[in-house]
Parts: sequence; structure tokens; C-alpha cells
Amino acid sequence: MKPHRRKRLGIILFIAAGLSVSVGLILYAMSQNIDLFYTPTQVAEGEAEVGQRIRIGGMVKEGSYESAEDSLQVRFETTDYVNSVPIYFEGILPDLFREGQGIVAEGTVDAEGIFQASRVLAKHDENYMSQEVKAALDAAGATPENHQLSPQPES
Amino acid sequence: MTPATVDTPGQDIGTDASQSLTSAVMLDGTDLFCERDDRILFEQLNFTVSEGQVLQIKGSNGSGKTTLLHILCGLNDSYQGSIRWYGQAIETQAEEFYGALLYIGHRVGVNKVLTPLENLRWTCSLQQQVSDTELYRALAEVGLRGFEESQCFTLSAGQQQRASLARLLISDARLWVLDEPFTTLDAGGLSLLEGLLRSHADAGGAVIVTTHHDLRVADLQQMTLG
Amino acid sequence: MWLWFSKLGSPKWFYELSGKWLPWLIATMILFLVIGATWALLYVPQDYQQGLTNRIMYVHVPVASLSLSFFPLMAVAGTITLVWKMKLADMVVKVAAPLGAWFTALALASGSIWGVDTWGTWWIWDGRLTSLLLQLFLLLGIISLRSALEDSDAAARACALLSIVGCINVVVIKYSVDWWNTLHQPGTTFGMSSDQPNGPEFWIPLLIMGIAVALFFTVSLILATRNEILERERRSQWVQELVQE
Amino acid sequence: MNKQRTSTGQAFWATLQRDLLIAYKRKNDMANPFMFFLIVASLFPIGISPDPERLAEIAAGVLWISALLASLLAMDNLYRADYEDGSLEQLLLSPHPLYFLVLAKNIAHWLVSGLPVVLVSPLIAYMLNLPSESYMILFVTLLLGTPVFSLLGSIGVALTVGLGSRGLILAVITLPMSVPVLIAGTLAIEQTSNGASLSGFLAILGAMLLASISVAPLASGAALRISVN
Repeated sequence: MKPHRRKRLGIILFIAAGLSVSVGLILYAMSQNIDLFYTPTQVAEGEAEVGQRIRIGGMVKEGSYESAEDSLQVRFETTDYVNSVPIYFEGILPDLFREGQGIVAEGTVDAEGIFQASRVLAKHDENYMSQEVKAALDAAGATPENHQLSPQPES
Repeated sequence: MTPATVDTPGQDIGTDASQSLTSAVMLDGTDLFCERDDRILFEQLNFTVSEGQVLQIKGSNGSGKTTLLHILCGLNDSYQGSIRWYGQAIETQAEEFYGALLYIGHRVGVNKVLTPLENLRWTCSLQQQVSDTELYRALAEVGLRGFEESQCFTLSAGQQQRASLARLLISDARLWVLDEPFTTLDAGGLSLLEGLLRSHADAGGAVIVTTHHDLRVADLQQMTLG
Repeated sequence: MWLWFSKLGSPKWFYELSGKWLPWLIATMILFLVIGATWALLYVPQDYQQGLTNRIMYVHVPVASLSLSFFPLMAVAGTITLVWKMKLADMVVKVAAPLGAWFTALALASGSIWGVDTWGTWWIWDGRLTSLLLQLFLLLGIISLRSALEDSDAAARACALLSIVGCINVVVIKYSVDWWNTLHQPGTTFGMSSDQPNGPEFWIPLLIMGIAVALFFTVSLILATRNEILERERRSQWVQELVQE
Repeated sequence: MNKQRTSTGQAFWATLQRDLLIAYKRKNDMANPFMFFLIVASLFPIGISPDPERLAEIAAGVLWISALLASLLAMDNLYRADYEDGSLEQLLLSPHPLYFLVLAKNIAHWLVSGLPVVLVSPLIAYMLNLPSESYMILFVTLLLGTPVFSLLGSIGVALTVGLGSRGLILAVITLPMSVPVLIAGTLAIEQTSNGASLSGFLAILGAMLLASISVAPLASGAALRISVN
């Protein structure tokens, strides 16, 4: 092999080694919990520590919404249809906030297991239906899976 | 093999000295064409440089002398045509070519804050191993004795040029490509450099140099651009 | 194949060929645009949650998905510029950058209008939004590098290189912001029957609008490239003859 | 007179030593980014609020952004002097792979401009009231992240080295490219104090560092060839 060929091969191997180790590191990182995004089940099972700042994503449980008469305080439960987590929030909710709708809340879990949200965002789901279809689906007793929020953020 | 001189319209190329028939062709270019910003710098340009030869390139300002040197060294690849090193394309033997090439550009490659010694040490080490004694001897020979350890910004332009030329004494490169090496040199510097070119050619090396200075070397070719 | 490739690289050949295609492309584009826009604005049923706001989807989704194609396009054209020094490829890199910036800006603007109604905010530092914003910055960087370099050859290669580096970077940025913050909805899968969510009454007009916007993109790219060809080849004989006519 | 050729390793060391020597002789160039880092970081408490709690919240971001800006400021003199005095041409004409020579210059540059910033960062972190358990994470992440800034910035500066006024265009090109490192670095400090896995973040930063060591010098070398052309 000519010397310059060997040298070029050396560089290529060097670069390939660097890239493959970095791919390995990324794969390792993916296996670690780094984004602190929790589902209601994970919170309910106590995976999120008390006082830890996390984000929680789920649906607003039907019939759980309560608001104070004289202030902006609201209380509702978020659910992934397995477990629910009560959320307490004080502030203006987005227009799309309604029961059965997906939300993402940021905040902390307090000692009683209530999620103290500092921000609530409506996450509109990826399904589009005309009002008639929606009515028809509801009448037929559609399963919640049709408009269930994905438990993990997209990646 | 393409002859050294071809009469082409717009290109005035002529040889002053006869070409040695025995020596091998080191570098040759065929049908070179270069255009810059919609202006044709040269076209159908041919040349050969053999061992023991000096090729002097002349031309007015902006005629593309520096561009041609950059093309020959592979610093510029926006040209058409072929350049060959001992009859083979340079890309196939880049390491041999760059190991045998010594280029000193218009900007001589001398860092202002370093001393001539440190500058020389680095530029040489990109190609070959050198000892400090060799470096000191070379600097003394180009007239920089006593300035080896002064930072280059304290030196005159001519002294900086001499610092870069010290490489010629150390390097074993067979092909020298020099862009206007005489500009800032004084009379002593001129004869020193001319002597270097002569002995390099005598030893079987080749030189490509842009200058308007009248060179006195045995085997001289001249080429005028523009 | 190789002949075809080198022929495609000739600006003159491209100019003549694209001249023949353009009227058809423009006609198809207008057809699709009119049908798609009318359908989307007047006949798409209201979404059960978002009502009429939903209709901005028919602009946002085609524009946003097309704006993601600019960096790959520029990286491919840039590679061709660097490896084969094809002038036409450089022209594509050059004209695609501002076009990409407009598409990206439009995607951001339409998304932001949609967002204010559904999410309750004009802007949020969400993964997709942030990565699109950074893509806009990278495109603006390429545009300003091009304008800063005087030498056209150096500018061509520098921008080609930056497009390739930028393309890798867009991918990295996309992943990094995704685990940084995510709110944007995932991609929708469309149903085939009209009594399901995402039925044909939603996706057929979207498809038509998608084709219309893709055609618009193609037509703009071709028109801008033709402009660039005339600009660069203004001294060549065939352009002179063209002007004479 | 046949002389011994240098090995690529020797050329690499010679280039590294030369650049360190130049930096040593131009102490101002070495000190400026460092001073800049200190000043920018101390502007935030003045500009936002000296309230310790609010400072603690933004400290990680402030430190990372200041480090990024300091690295950007330092980038400009990576190739400029070499371009102006012709040393760059010598570098490009070396028979050794440009990849390693550019890498040597990048390493030298980080050692004089990036490393001092990393070393002083715990002190600034203290002044910004960063929770003390984060010092080590800050230090390690900056140690992994600032070389990436240098390597990425090197591409931008190599592309713009021939330009007369390059300060702002360099920022426009380089800053968006640095965002992933910034995100990983600040998230690492923020999230790990919330209980996320530190090793995950270190792996990501390490991956970014290795990937940019592998690829960025190639791009920088290509960019230098374009600029000299």
C-alpha cells in the first residue's frame, strides 16, 4: 500500500471511530431519563420526586374541572386513562382547554401528590373530525384511544 | 509530451535558453484555462519545467501570475486543463508532490510575533526534520545573524523576506515556486537569492519564479502572461 | 445517464427545457391552488374542537413540510457544486436560500396564527418551532455569507460547504430541541373512511393544497434559477441572442 | 541531501507548539476573551436583578451564553494572522493531512481561549449564586462543551477569513450551529438538579464533542482551501 493511501485510510478510520463512539454515547443517553416529561401514571407511581420541576402530559379528565367563583384558581385532573393526577393552577387557561382535551402542564408535585402547575398549555391532538362525525362517534360510544395523547413526547 | 512553447494568440511565450534534452520533465501543464470574474486570465497555456531548469513568469499586474502559481501548487483548483508531476496527475501522488514542493508566496509566511528561528522551525517541520544548528546556520547565511531571536515585527520587510528565504537553504524540495521573491531585497539579497537559484538548478532542482528581474541562470525559460 | 447528468448541468439546456415546462407547471399549479383553496376555505367541515381555525392547516402543513426540504436540497446541490463544480447546482443553492427563508418564515407565521387559537400563545419555545426558527437563522447566515464574498467562485463553494454543514446541523438541532421542549402535535395519520377521525373530507383538500404548494415551490425555484442563469450568462452568445429577439 | 521527513504526529506537535507560542507572545489576545467572559457574566446580575434567587435560576444559562460569546469573540484570531502573513498557504501545502494540522490549531486555540473560561467558571457560578451542588456539573459540561464551540466556530471563521469585516457574519453563521451544545449544557445543569440522569447528559455532550472532533476539522480544512483559493 502506498504511504499516502495508508495515511488516508488512517484518517478515515480515526473519523469513523470518533463517529461510532459518539453514536454509542447517544444511544446510551437515549436510555437515560433526561427530558423529565412524565405521564400521569408515572407521577401517580411516585416516579417524580416531590418538589422536582417536571412536565406532565395527559388528558383533562371528564367531570373533574372545578373553578373558583372569585379568582382564577382552577382544579382538574389529568389522566392517561390508567391513573389520574390532580392539578392545581392559578391563571388563565388557553381557549382550547376543555374536558377530554390533551394538556401539558409544567410545575411540581407537592407532598400530597397534587401537581402545582405554573403553566398549562393545551395540546391539540392530531385528530381532526367534523362536528357531525364527533357526535356520531360519541353516540356510538367511541373509545378514548381515538383521541388519546401520546404518553411520550414525540422524538 | 507537449512542447514548452506553443504560439498561441494572446499568449507571448518564448524560450531564451535551449532545453536540456537529457533531464526529466518535472512539472508540465497542458491546455490550462483560467477565468476569474468573467475575465479570461489565460487560455491554452502550456509549459514544462525540467530538472535543472528555471521558469521565469512575467506579466503585468493582474495578468494572473499569482493565480497561475496557486494553480500549479494546488492552492487553486478553478481551472481547466491538466498539470502533471513527472508525467502523472498530482492527485494520485499528492504526498510525493507536496513533499517535494517549496512555495514562498507573495505573503511570505512569516508570523510577526514569532522570531525568524521559530518561524523557520515551524515551516520546515511541516515537511522535514531539522536541527537547531541547521536553522541557525541557514539564518546566518541569509544575513540574519544576531536577529534569530528578535520578533519579526521589529525586522524590516527585506529581513522578513530573508527569513522566509532561509528555507531554501534547508529544504531538500526539488521544485521551488517563488512569487516575487526579489521585491523587497537589497543588492546583497538579490545576488544571494540568484546564487541560490543557480545552485538549486545546478543540483538538478527546478524553479518557477515570477519576477521582472533579469535572472542569470544557465537554463532559463521565460513565459509572459497577459 | 452520465451524459444526461452533464447535459442537465448546462444552464442553457436547463433554460430551454424549463421554458417548455413552465407554462404547464404554472397552469397545473393554478388549477390545484384554486380547487384546493376553495375546498379548504369553503367546504371542509368544521373541526369538532377547533372550528374554523383548523382551516389554516391547509396552508401551514404544506408550507411547513416543504420548508423542511430546503436544507437537504441545498446540501445535495452543494455537494454537486463541490465535487463536480456544476454551475447549475450552485445556482440552485443560491436561489434556494432566500426561497427557503421565505417558506420557513411563512411556516412560522402560519403556525403562530394557528397556535394563538389552539395553544393560547403566539409563540412558544417548542421543539419544532425552535428548530424551524434556527433553520431560518442558518438560511439567513448562508444568504449573508453569499453576499459578503465578492469572488463568485469562492462564494459558491463556501455556501455549498455551509449548506452541507447546516444540513447536518438542522438534524442535530431538531433532535436537541425535541428533548428540550415539546408541545407541537405529532404527525397525523389519515383515515380512509369518512366516519373516522381524519377522514377523506379532511385530507383530500390537504393533499390538493400540498400538491399546489409543492408546484408553487417548483415553479418559484425554476423561475429564480432562470433569472440567475440569465444574470450569470449575460455575456454569452445565446443570452445575447435571446435578448435580441 | 536527503533529509528525514517529519511524521504527521511531528507536524501536528510543531503546529500545536507554534500556536501556543504565538498565544503566549500575544498575551492580550489570550486575556481578552477571558475578560469578556467575566464582564458579560457580571452584566446579567446588573441588568436583570441582583436577587440571589433569581440569579440562581438563570446562572447556568448566563454562564453558558457568556462562554459561547467569549468563544465567538476569540475565534476571529484563529486563522486571521496566518491568512494575512501567508502562513496559511504553507499549512495547506504541507504534505501532511490538513485534518490533523487544523485539529492542532483548534486544540491550541481552545487551550488558550476556552480552557481559562472553564477554569474560572466555578468562581463566576459562585457570584451568580448557582447552587453549589451544580458546580461540578457546570465545570464538566463546560469542559466538554467549549471545545465544540471552538471546533464549530473554526468552520465559520475559516469560511470568512478572507473577508474584510467578518465580526457579525461570523456570529450569524456560528451561533445557530452552537445551539444544541447550549441546550445540552444548560439542561444538564437544570435537569440534574431536578433528578435527571447526569450520565445521559454527559454522554450527549461527549457525543457532540467526538462528532465535532471527527467532522469539523474536515469542514474547516475545506473552508480554508476555499478562502485561500
